[in-house]
Formats: sequence, structure tokens, C-alpha cells
Amino acid sequence: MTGDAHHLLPSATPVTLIGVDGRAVRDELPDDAALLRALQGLITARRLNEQAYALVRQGRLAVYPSSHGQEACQVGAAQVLGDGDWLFPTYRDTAAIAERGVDPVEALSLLKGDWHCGYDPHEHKVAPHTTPLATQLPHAVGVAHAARLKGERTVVMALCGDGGTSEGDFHEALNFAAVLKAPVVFFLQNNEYAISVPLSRQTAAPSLAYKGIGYGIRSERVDGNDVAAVLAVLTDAVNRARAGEGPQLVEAHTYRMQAHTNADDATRYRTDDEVAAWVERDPIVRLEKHLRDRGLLTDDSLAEMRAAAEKTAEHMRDGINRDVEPDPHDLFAYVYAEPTTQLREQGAQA
Amino acid sequence: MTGDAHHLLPSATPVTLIGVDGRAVRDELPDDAALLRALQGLITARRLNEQAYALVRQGRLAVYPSSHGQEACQVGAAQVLGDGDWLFPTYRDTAAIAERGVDPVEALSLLKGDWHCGYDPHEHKVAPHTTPLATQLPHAVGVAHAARLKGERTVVMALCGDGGTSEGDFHEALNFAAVLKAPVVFFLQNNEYAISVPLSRQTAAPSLAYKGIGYGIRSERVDGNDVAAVLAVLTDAVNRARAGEGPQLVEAHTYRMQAHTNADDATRYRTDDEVAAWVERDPIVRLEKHLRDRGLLTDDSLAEMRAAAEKTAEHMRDGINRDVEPDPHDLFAYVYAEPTTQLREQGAQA
Amino acid sequence: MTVHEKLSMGQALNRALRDAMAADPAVVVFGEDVGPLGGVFRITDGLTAEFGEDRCFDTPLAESGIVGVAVGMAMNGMRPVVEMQFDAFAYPAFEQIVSHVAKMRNRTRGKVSLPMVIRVPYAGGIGGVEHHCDSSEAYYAHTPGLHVVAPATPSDAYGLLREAIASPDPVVFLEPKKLYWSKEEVELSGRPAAGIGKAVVRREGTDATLIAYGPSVPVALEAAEVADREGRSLQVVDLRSIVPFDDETVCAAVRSTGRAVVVAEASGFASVSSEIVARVTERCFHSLAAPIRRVTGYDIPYPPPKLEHLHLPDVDRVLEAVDDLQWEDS
Amino acid sequence: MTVHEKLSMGQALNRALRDAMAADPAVVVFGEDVGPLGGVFRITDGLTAEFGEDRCFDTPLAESGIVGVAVGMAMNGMRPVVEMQFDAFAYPAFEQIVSHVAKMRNRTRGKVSLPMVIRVPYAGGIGGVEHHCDSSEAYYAHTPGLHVVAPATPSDAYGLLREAIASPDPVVFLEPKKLYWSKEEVELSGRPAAGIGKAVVRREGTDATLIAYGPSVPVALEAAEVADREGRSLQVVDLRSIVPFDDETVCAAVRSTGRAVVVAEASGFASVSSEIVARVTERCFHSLAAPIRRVTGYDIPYPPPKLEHLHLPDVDRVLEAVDDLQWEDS
Ligand SMILES: Cc1ncc(C[n+]2csc(CCOP(=O)(O)OP(=O)(O)O)c2C)c(N)n1
Ligand SMILES: Cc1ncc(C[n+]2csc(CCOP(=O)(O)OP(=O)(O)O)c2C)c(N)n1
Ligand SMILES: [Mg+2]
Ligand SMILES: [Mg+2]
Repeated sequence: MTGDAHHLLPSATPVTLIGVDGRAVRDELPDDAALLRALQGLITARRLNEQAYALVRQGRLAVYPSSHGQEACQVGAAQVLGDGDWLFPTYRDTAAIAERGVDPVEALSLLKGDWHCGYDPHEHKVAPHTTPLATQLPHAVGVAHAARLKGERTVVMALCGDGGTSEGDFHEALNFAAVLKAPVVFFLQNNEYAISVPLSRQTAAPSLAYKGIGYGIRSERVDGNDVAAVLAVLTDAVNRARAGEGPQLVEAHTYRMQAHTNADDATRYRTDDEVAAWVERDPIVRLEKHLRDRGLLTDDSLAEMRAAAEKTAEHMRDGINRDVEPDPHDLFAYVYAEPTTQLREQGAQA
Repeated sequence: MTGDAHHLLPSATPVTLIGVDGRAVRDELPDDAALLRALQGLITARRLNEQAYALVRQGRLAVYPSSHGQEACQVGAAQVLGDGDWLFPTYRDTAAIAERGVDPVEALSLLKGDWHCGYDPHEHKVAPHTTPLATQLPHAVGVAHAARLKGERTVVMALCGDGGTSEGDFHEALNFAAVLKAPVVFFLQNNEYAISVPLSRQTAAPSLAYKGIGYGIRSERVDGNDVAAVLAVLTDAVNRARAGEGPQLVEAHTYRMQAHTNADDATRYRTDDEVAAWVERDPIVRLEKHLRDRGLLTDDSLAEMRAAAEKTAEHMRDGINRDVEPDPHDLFAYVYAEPTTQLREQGAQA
Repeated sequence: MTVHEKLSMGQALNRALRDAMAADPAVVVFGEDVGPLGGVFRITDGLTAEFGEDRCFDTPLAESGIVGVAVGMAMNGMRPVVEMQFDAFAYPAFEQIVSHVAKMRNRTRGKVSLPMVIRVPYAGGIGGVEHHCDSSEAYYAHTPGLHVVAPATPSDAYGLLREAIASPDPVVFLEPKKLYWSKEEVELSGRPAAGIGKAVVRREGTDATLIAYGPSVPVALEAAEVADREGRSLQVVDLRSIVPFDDETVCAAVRSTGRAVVVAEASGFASVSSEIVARVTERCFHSLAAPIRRVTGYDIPYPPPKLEHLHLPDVDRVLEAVDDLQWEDS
Repeated sequence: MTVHEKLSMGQALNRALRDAMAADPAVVVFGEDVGPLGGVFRITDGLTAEFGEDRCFDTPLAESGIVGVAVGMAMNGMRPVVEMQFDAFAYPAFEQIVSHVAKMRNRTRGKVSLPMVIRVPYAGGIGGVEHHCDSSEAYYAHTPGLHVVAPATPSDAYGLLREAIASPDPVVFLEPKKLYWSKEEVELSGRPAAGIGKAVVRREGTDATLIAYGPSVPVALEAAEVADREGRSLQVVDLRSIVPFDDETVCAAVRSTGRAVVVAEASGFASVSSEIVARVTERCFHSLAAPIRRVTGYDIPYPPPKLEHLHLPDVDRVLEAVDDLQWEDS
């Protein structure tokens, strides 16, 4: 029973396909089209992060937890999914939500303060972004298990941060998934921090991916700033889950380049030097360089990509700057399928 | 960081020192005195289990979750501890509580219905036996961490079942212990069942001990029906914890020989054959045979041990059969250090 | 076609599950020991055998996981019915219940509904040890977005559970475990009359109204019986549904007598019984001849078995409270 | 020697922690981000620097673990003060709080006491998103074995927190986060007069009594101010302590005016405000000229920021409720 246990352990070092210098480290790269699509995703995601940040400064968004620096994970998580698959994001994953097709203006409704979830989760099969840490993970397992019972070949991509792995729900979700053989890919964005708390105070594990074997879940580690590697590792995980091999765990090693949110002061707990060291590992620079070196990217095609990203930014500005007064009656209309007598009375007073 | 991760993994098979036939499998046995003390412990624990079971049939105890078959774990967990150490038991660990020195009559107060916890936890450093699964584990970590802060060399032995490992609190406790380097030995009695649910529906892990590495906790597996092995492995774990190596995880492979409690009907979910296969692995038979073969045990000394166990049983019968009417005022006296005005009013009515 | 059968509440619940599973393949049952064992109270007895492992299955031992997985399954077209083994063992699922089960519909402006039922064998009176006897209804009733029901009879157990499973909203279904063995003729077929949200007058009476739900209903009825022999006519209202609350029936009852006593096992402070006193007083103040009294569990942890009789509302305590309602003739 | 200083409530809480840590080496502070960051509200600012990592430290991100570890530390001679980052993030710790924190002393007949404080930044009014604005007091107040307090002023914040830390019993310490920045002269040294269990009349008045606690006290005071200009004299009682409840002060106040309105942010159903209405009515029925009114949050999940003003009790809603108290002259 335990002879073959070691295949559940991750590689001793994170999988990298394209190095910091833009050079391929291994042969098994995603194909050119995939890499170009990834670059467009990265550029749009970065622009989305910047635009959201600007909107916070202008007072149009209350708060924004940025995935700046983690765009390879955001894009990878969305791009490896098929139409019938589901994405379960956290509050930091607006870029992944948008990459999946949700209107970013709707996705930012929570942070604008209009409504808790501004999009229809069923439309793009994207769950509401979840704030209570790790609580989305059992939901992801439930969606996957229901799909299996219905005979659908759905795979569920469930996102979680390094901090979130400490919660009981992380543990329970992974265990349920493994026992039920639910087709879930648990994708951990280890960005080294949970607000101010560094990874070393979050876990004493060799790395988060070593948690998988304790559930009987095959696990892998990947350089989270190398979108090629993220795509390759996640694609493999999605394929295995879809093929009935059960849940998969992937840990991406990445870094939260900005403060937790604009309300946070990161200087209290980390040095500028530490942050600077990650600048050179930027996921976009790396892929751009790689594609240029291989002649797959020109100034023109890059400009086109940037223009597309700018369109998204413009759409965000327009949408977020437009004030839609939320309807007070909404407060009472959706608590239950039918408002109770009491809610009708209360709604009439309000 | 991950190069030396594999030392955290358990042995591929459980550590056994004395085989089912009573023969030593390895050389590193506990010394003779320790083995004789263990045998006395086993015999007393078995007698305690039988007596409690009889008291249930006679209607003197409401319910009894027996550790019949798991006595090697019960005795081992208690005997490896020093006076300053703590034991955190579950509802199934009355025999371990008694082996630690608590009066079994007081320990059975919960099951008799007199009061929730019948003993003073500080007296023998034994926490109240805990019913909500795995919730005692963070307490154990807290006691250990407080001891460390106070500069005391306490080790905490925290017991948990296979079912309990699925709870979020198991995860959180192990993680806190590892990060805080708290001197806790997490001792899992894997008895193959959580009420009716077999291990295969509880986890897909190669074995429960493989959960340790995900926290950075060194882990080991032991034949839970071989008290020599249990003593050896737990002693090593206690020593490491005391030496500052941080928490340790030990999984004992054992079997719940009886139904979950007298209220349970095990025929609904397991076969007699399955149970029968474990009879020959009985921890007492094995050790008796070993000690006899080595000339360390005679009919006389065995009779003495049995007489000592019978004393315990007699004490239990006397104590449990004595009806102490619980004092209604106790209901209101201990909710707070000082009863509130309201509780005084309510107590006057009751 | 309507069938009647004499069933205990436990059997009625089992039948409700079976009938619901037969009627709708989206209904799935899971939890701890609900499979081959049939649950520690046998409420799910035979379901795995009849419907297979996909429809009724044992899970790992983790309540937050159970409820969280149910949320996901409900998001994806199923109607999960999960069992919490005992009242206090639902607490690990509290965050899932309060932050997700109760809020998902509202969060998504109705786009995601969670048709799921959380069954909780609850309350005391069975000589159970710690953690097995909690009356936890207030925690759920205080949380907007949940329906909270508690049957007091086998018929209501059947009817309310069928309705709860059919409901588009999540229902916390509280099963008074001391009543599992109580028996009654139960109407089994056809969709039963709406019970969620509707209280019922269990006994007519003119002098005062006893308001009760779940395990306290039989206590109230017995008290009314005794009072009757002593010449006092007590009306008994069974709430059945705590949320939604049936103000109409309850207030009409209290107005008709002018006096009321609320009977509930849970500790009284900040409880459902507080709410009943508050809302009925707000609405019926000038019909009241005396302040509404409460007979509840004390504000103490649930007692050990040998002392639970002191804690639980009983006929004497109810009748003392009735005596206390400032009768003119005393 | 007594020192006065002008402090915000946040600063007063910080001072209370510092002074308690300096006075007793058994006091330890831990939780998420309470170390170098000083907590997301900076309530623990500077404690790690001043007292070292052993006395104030960051933990892994797991609330049940935080509370459970605190239980163990309290069992072994420490006085842990733990921070739950926001109200809704205490729910994962619910089982630990209800089944252990609240019950350990009773379980062991007083042999094991748990002198620990669970600090919860709570309630709304700061434009926070979902899960950051819950008024969760009812869950704790309904659970016997816990003390539950909520300061409304910087002075009470200091005094009550010192007292909570010194208490042999576990205290759920609710910090109205919208008041963190409110300022006042605070008396800082010597042990402050007992506040846990004692309500205080914040404003004298003769026509009706407003009963409030925590974040609603300033609303009640402002309403009284406005009412005064309109010729109505409103008394304001600040509970400070929800459990134990100060029946004496509250009932004396209500009897003196004969009318009352309870103001609280939490949803009203089965809440602390229900309890206040119920117990005051039970005790003061014949002194009441009108039923006690409640102005509370609606029975809905906490609204998104742009709508929270509709949900929260405000001066207008309080005054409308006062107008509703069946005045003879209207
Ligand atoms: C149950 C719970 N506890 C606390 C919080 C407050 N909180 C929000 S984000 C955060 C840190 C999360 O860190 P991580 O999981 O690493 O995700 P990241 O922010 O780095 O993406 C905390 C503590 C929360 N949202 N939920
Ligand atoms: C939180 C919680 N959920 C459910 C239960 C009900 N329950 C009591 S014992 C048990 C099975 C425990 O199995 P395991 O941990 O393997 O221990 P064992 O009984 O085999 O010693 C269950 C489900 C409980 N006590 N606590
Ligand atoms: Mg992080
Ligand atoms: Mg077991």
C-alpha cells in the first residue's frame, strides 16, 4: 500500500520551463499559440491590476487586493480550463476571473461596494470570489463530485493562498476530494505572505506541495512566475483529474509584489530589498524576452496586445466610474426565494 | 530546504519489535523491567475494559467506548510520560487515563452521568477526556507551548483516532505545533474504524503517518498491538520532543475489537472474520508469550498481576455501584468563578 | 392516493428521505455513518441499499467539509441532505453555515440558490453525555438566510422534511431526538400541506396560551392536560417553523387568551424564546393581562445525565409559570 | 497615581494590552498579523517590539487553532489574549468557543479555569465588504459560560479590557470597529472600577429610555440630543456588559421613564435586543406605558457598503421608534 507512496511527492525543486533570462530550460514548452495567448493574458492581467489600483487611489474602489507579480498564476489557472470546467477564486483572483470571461466591472462589484457578487456564477462557471479563507475549497469539491455523479467530465480549479492552507477547511477539502476521487485541481499561489505573516511562520513543511501525500494526492511544484511552466503543470493536473486520477495539488512559488491591499503598509514587515529581488523574476518580462528571442513577438504584435489590454482598462474605468445607485429593495429580495412576511414588513420600512 | 525532506516520512511498514508469535523481531527491546511493567499495564487495562463493559450491561454506566484490543497503545501512551508531562485523551482512552494514575471511578464519572469530568485534570496532568473529535489537539499544543515559554521541560502526549484526523482541528493543531516547535507527541490510534466508517473512506493516504511531512513533522508508524514497539517508538518521540526537536507524529496500527460502544451494532458494517483475524494479534497474548519464552514470567507472577488488575476491577465496581446523588447546586456553581445574579436567581428556583 | 401508516418520528423521517430520493434523483444523502450503519439513530437506514452508494454515502469525519461539499453540490444541481451526527457536532460547520449556506443566494442576487437540508438531531432528554444534547436553534434562527424548522410529531416530521428537501432555500432541520421513538398515524403520500412558516394550534384553550416547538410541544400538551383537570383551559401553539415565524397564528392565539407562556429547552438568554416574548409583546401589548413568561433551560451548559431533569422544562415548571400570570382570582 | 490622556479607543485598547502585559508576565497576545504589523487595526502595535516574540506573536492563519491553543495555554498558567481579525473570521473557532472555552470550568467543577480574552473587532459602519461587519454578539451571549462585553467609549475600552484580562473567566471582548477612532480623556492607571456586569446611565432623561451597547451608544446619545431639541427628554443606558446583564440598572432606568427603545446593530431576530425586550418586559410590565420597541439591523445578511446606511440604526429610526411609544399627547 505504501510502496508507491513516493510518486505522490512533488519534485524537489519547482518546475521551470523558461528561465529568468527568457531561455527555455527544458524542451516541453507549450506550443507557440499557447505562449502568445498567455502573453496577451499576462499583459491584460497586469493592466487590470494597475487600473484597479488607480481606481482605488481615485476613491472609486474601496480596496483592491492586487495579483501584481502573480499574473502567470492568474492567467494559467483560467487558460487551462475548458468551457464546462469551474473556477473557484479568492478575493485576490480578479484577474483570473476576468481571464475566464467575466466582465471585470462585474467582478469588481464587491470591491466597489455595489453588491457582494456582481456576476452570475453560472454564466462562466466562476464561483463568487471568496473572502473567508479556504472556505471555497469544499465547495469546489462539491461541484466536482456532483459533476461526477451526473456523468459530466468537469474539472474544478480551486485557488488558495499560502495562508489559506493553514485553515481547517483546506484540510477537510483535500481529504474529501481524495476520498471521493473528485476531479479538483487545488492550485496554491504561495506568494510568501499572508498579509504580514511570512511563509516561515505559516508552515514548517519542506514546501506546501508536501501536504498532498498526507491525503494521497499527487502533488507538484512550479515556478509561479513562469507562465509556460504554470500552463504545463496545470494542464497535466487538469488532464489527470479529468481522466479520473482524482484530485491534484499544485503549488506555485510566486510573490506578492504589492502590499496585501492598498490599506496595508508592507514596510512594517518586509524590506524593499526583498521585493526588489523579485522584480527580475517578473512573469511578463521573461515571456516577452523568450518570445522575442524566438522571433515570435514583434514591436507591432506587442503593441496590439497592449492595445487590447488598454481596452479592458478603459472598459473598467467607464464601468467603475459610472455610479449605479444600488436598489435598496435588493436588500430584502434575495435573502430567500420568497421574502418572508417579516422581510416584506422590514423592506417597507427601510 | 527540501533536500532532507524525506527523513520526515515514516518507515514503509510499521515498526514491530515482538512478532505475533512472541519472538523478538529486532534487538532494541525495552528492558525487562519495562516489559514487565507494560504487561501489568496491559492486564489491568484489559480488566478495566471488561469491567466497564460489564457495568454497562448492568445499567451502571450509560455507555462505554472500549479500548479492548488497543491496550498496548493505552499503556504505552501513559507509561512513556514523566510526572511533569501531560496526557490529552479522547473518550476511548479511559485505560490510558487510569494507567496515568487517575482513579478509574473518577474517570468514568462522565459515562456514569454524575458529572462531565470526574477528576482534577491538574492533579495527574490529564486533560478531561474530550468528545468533540480532534478539539483536544490544539489544547495540547497550547499546554506544550506555555510550558516552553515558562522554561519547563514538559512533553504533551495528545491522543487522536483515525477518524479524528479528518477534522480541521487536527490539521490546525499539527501546523501550530510545528511552527511553534511545541513539544507534543501526536499519537494516532488507527483502529481501522470511526464508528462504522472504515479507514478507506476516511483517507486515501498511504497511511496516516504520511500526514506529518506536510507540516514538517517527523513521523513514524508502529504495530499498535506490540507494546514493546509502542513503548520504543513513543519513547523516542518523547525524547525528541523534549530535546527541542519539535512535535512528533506516531501512528499505531491497531484494531477496535468491539463495537464503537455498547450502543453500536458492528455487524452492520464489518464481518466476524475480519474481527477474528485480529484476535491472534492480541497485545497481551503476544507479550505474555515473549516473556514466558525468555523466562521472565511465571504462573505465579502472572497470577499476581491478575490479582492487581482484579483489585482495580473491584474498586471500579464499588465506586460505580455507589450512588452519589449529584448536587443540583453544582449546576449553577461552576459556570463562572462567581455565579451571576441571574444564575443565583435561577439556582434558587431549580 | 393517500396512505396512512403508524410510524415513529424516526421512521417518518426515514420514509421522507426515501420518498424524496425516489421522487427526485437530485436528492443525495451524506454524512458520518449514514451509509451501511444507517446513522446512529437509523434515520438513513436502508438508503444506501436501496439507492446505491452514489445517493447515500459515508463521508470522512469533518462537519465543515460535509456542509461545504453540500454547498458545492447544491451549486451544481443536486439537493443534498446532510446529517450532523449530534447538535454540538454541527459547530465545526458554523462558518460554512453562517458565511455561505445562509448567504449564497443573497450574495449572488438569487443567481445561485442552495437547495440543501442540514439535519440536526438536537436537544436533550435522552440521558446523553456532554455535546449530545444541545439546543442550538438560536444560533441558526439568528442567522438571516436560513430556514429553521423543528417538528414535534411524526406527521410533521414527514411533511416538513419533504418540504425542506423540496425548498429552494437551505433549511436547518432540527430533529428532537427524544421524540424519535414517539408514534403516530402519518399521512405519507401527496405533497403535504405547507408547514414551513406555519404554526399550528395543537390544543384549543381559553385562559392562556402555551407557545412551544420541537421537544417542548409534548411537555406543553401534558401541562395543558393537567391544567384542564385543575380547571384551567390552556391553548397550545406548536410553532413547527422558527424561521419563517408565523406571527399571525401566534398573535391571534395570544390575543384570544391574553396570557402566554413560552416553553423551550434552550437556555433562555438571547434565545428563540426571548424573540417570541419580544415580538408577541410588541404586537399584542394591549391584549396582555400579564407579562409573557418563559420556561426554558437555565443559562448553564447542558447538565450531566443525572441532573438533566432539573434543567428541562417540565409540567410543574410550566404550570408554575401559568400560575404566575397574575390571575385576578389569586 | 492616576494619569489621564486623550486617546482614541484603538489607542486605549493598545494601552490596556501594554499595561496588562507589563503588570503580569502571564499575559500573552497572539493571532493573525498581531506581531510586527500590529494588527490590521494596530491595536497590538508595538507589543512585539516592547515585550518580545514570546509575549506577542503571529500565528498560522487558523482561528480554531488560535482559540484552541489559547485554551491550552490558559490551562497551563498563561492569560492569553487572542485577536480574531474580523467578526466573521471568528466563526471557524465556534466549536472551540462553545464546546470548550465556555464549558471547561463547569466541566471540571472549577478545577480548570480559562482566564482568556477573545478580542473581536466587530459590527459595521466602516464601509467594509462582506464578512467584515457582522454583529455576532448573540452567538456568544446565548452561550452560557462566556462573559460578553462591548465598550462604547475609550475609557470603557481601557477599563473593560484590563478587567477582562484579569478575569478568571473567558471574556469575548467585542470592539466596535467604527469607534476605534473616537477620542476621549482616559484614566489610565490603578485598576478601574468594575465594569463587567455593570451598565451605566450615559445621559439622564425622563420621557423614555434608550438601551444600547457598543456601536449603538453614540447613535442613542445623538438621538437623545436631537430629541432634547424637540422637547423630549431621553435617558440613555449603555449596557457595557451583555453577559453578565445588569438587570438592576436597566430596570431602574426603564421604570423611571415607563417607556423604552432598544438600539442594536445586529439583526433583531433571536438576538440580544430580543432578550432585552423580553427580560425588561418580564420585570417591568406594569411600569410600561407602551411596548418596548427595537431599532435593529434588519433580518438580512450585512449589506454591501453602499447600502449599509439603510441597515444600521440611525437617529431617524430611533426617533421614529420613540414617537411610536404611544404618547398620550399624540
Ligand atoms: C477565515 C479568515 N480569517 C482571516 C481572514 C482575514 N484575511 C484576509 S486575507 C488574509 C491573508 C491571506 O493570505 P493568503 O492565503 O496567503 O492569500 P494572499 O492574500 O497572499 O493571496 C487574512 C488573514 C479571512 N479573510 N478569512
Ligand atoms: C466533532 C465530532 N463529530 C462527530 C462526533 C461523533 N463521533 C463520536 S466517536 C466518532 C468516531 C470517531 O472515530 P475515531 O476518531 O477513529 O476514534 P475511535 O472511536 O475509533 O477511537 C464519531 C463520529 C464527535 N464526537 N465529534
Ligand atoms: Mg499569500
Ligand atoms: Mg478509529
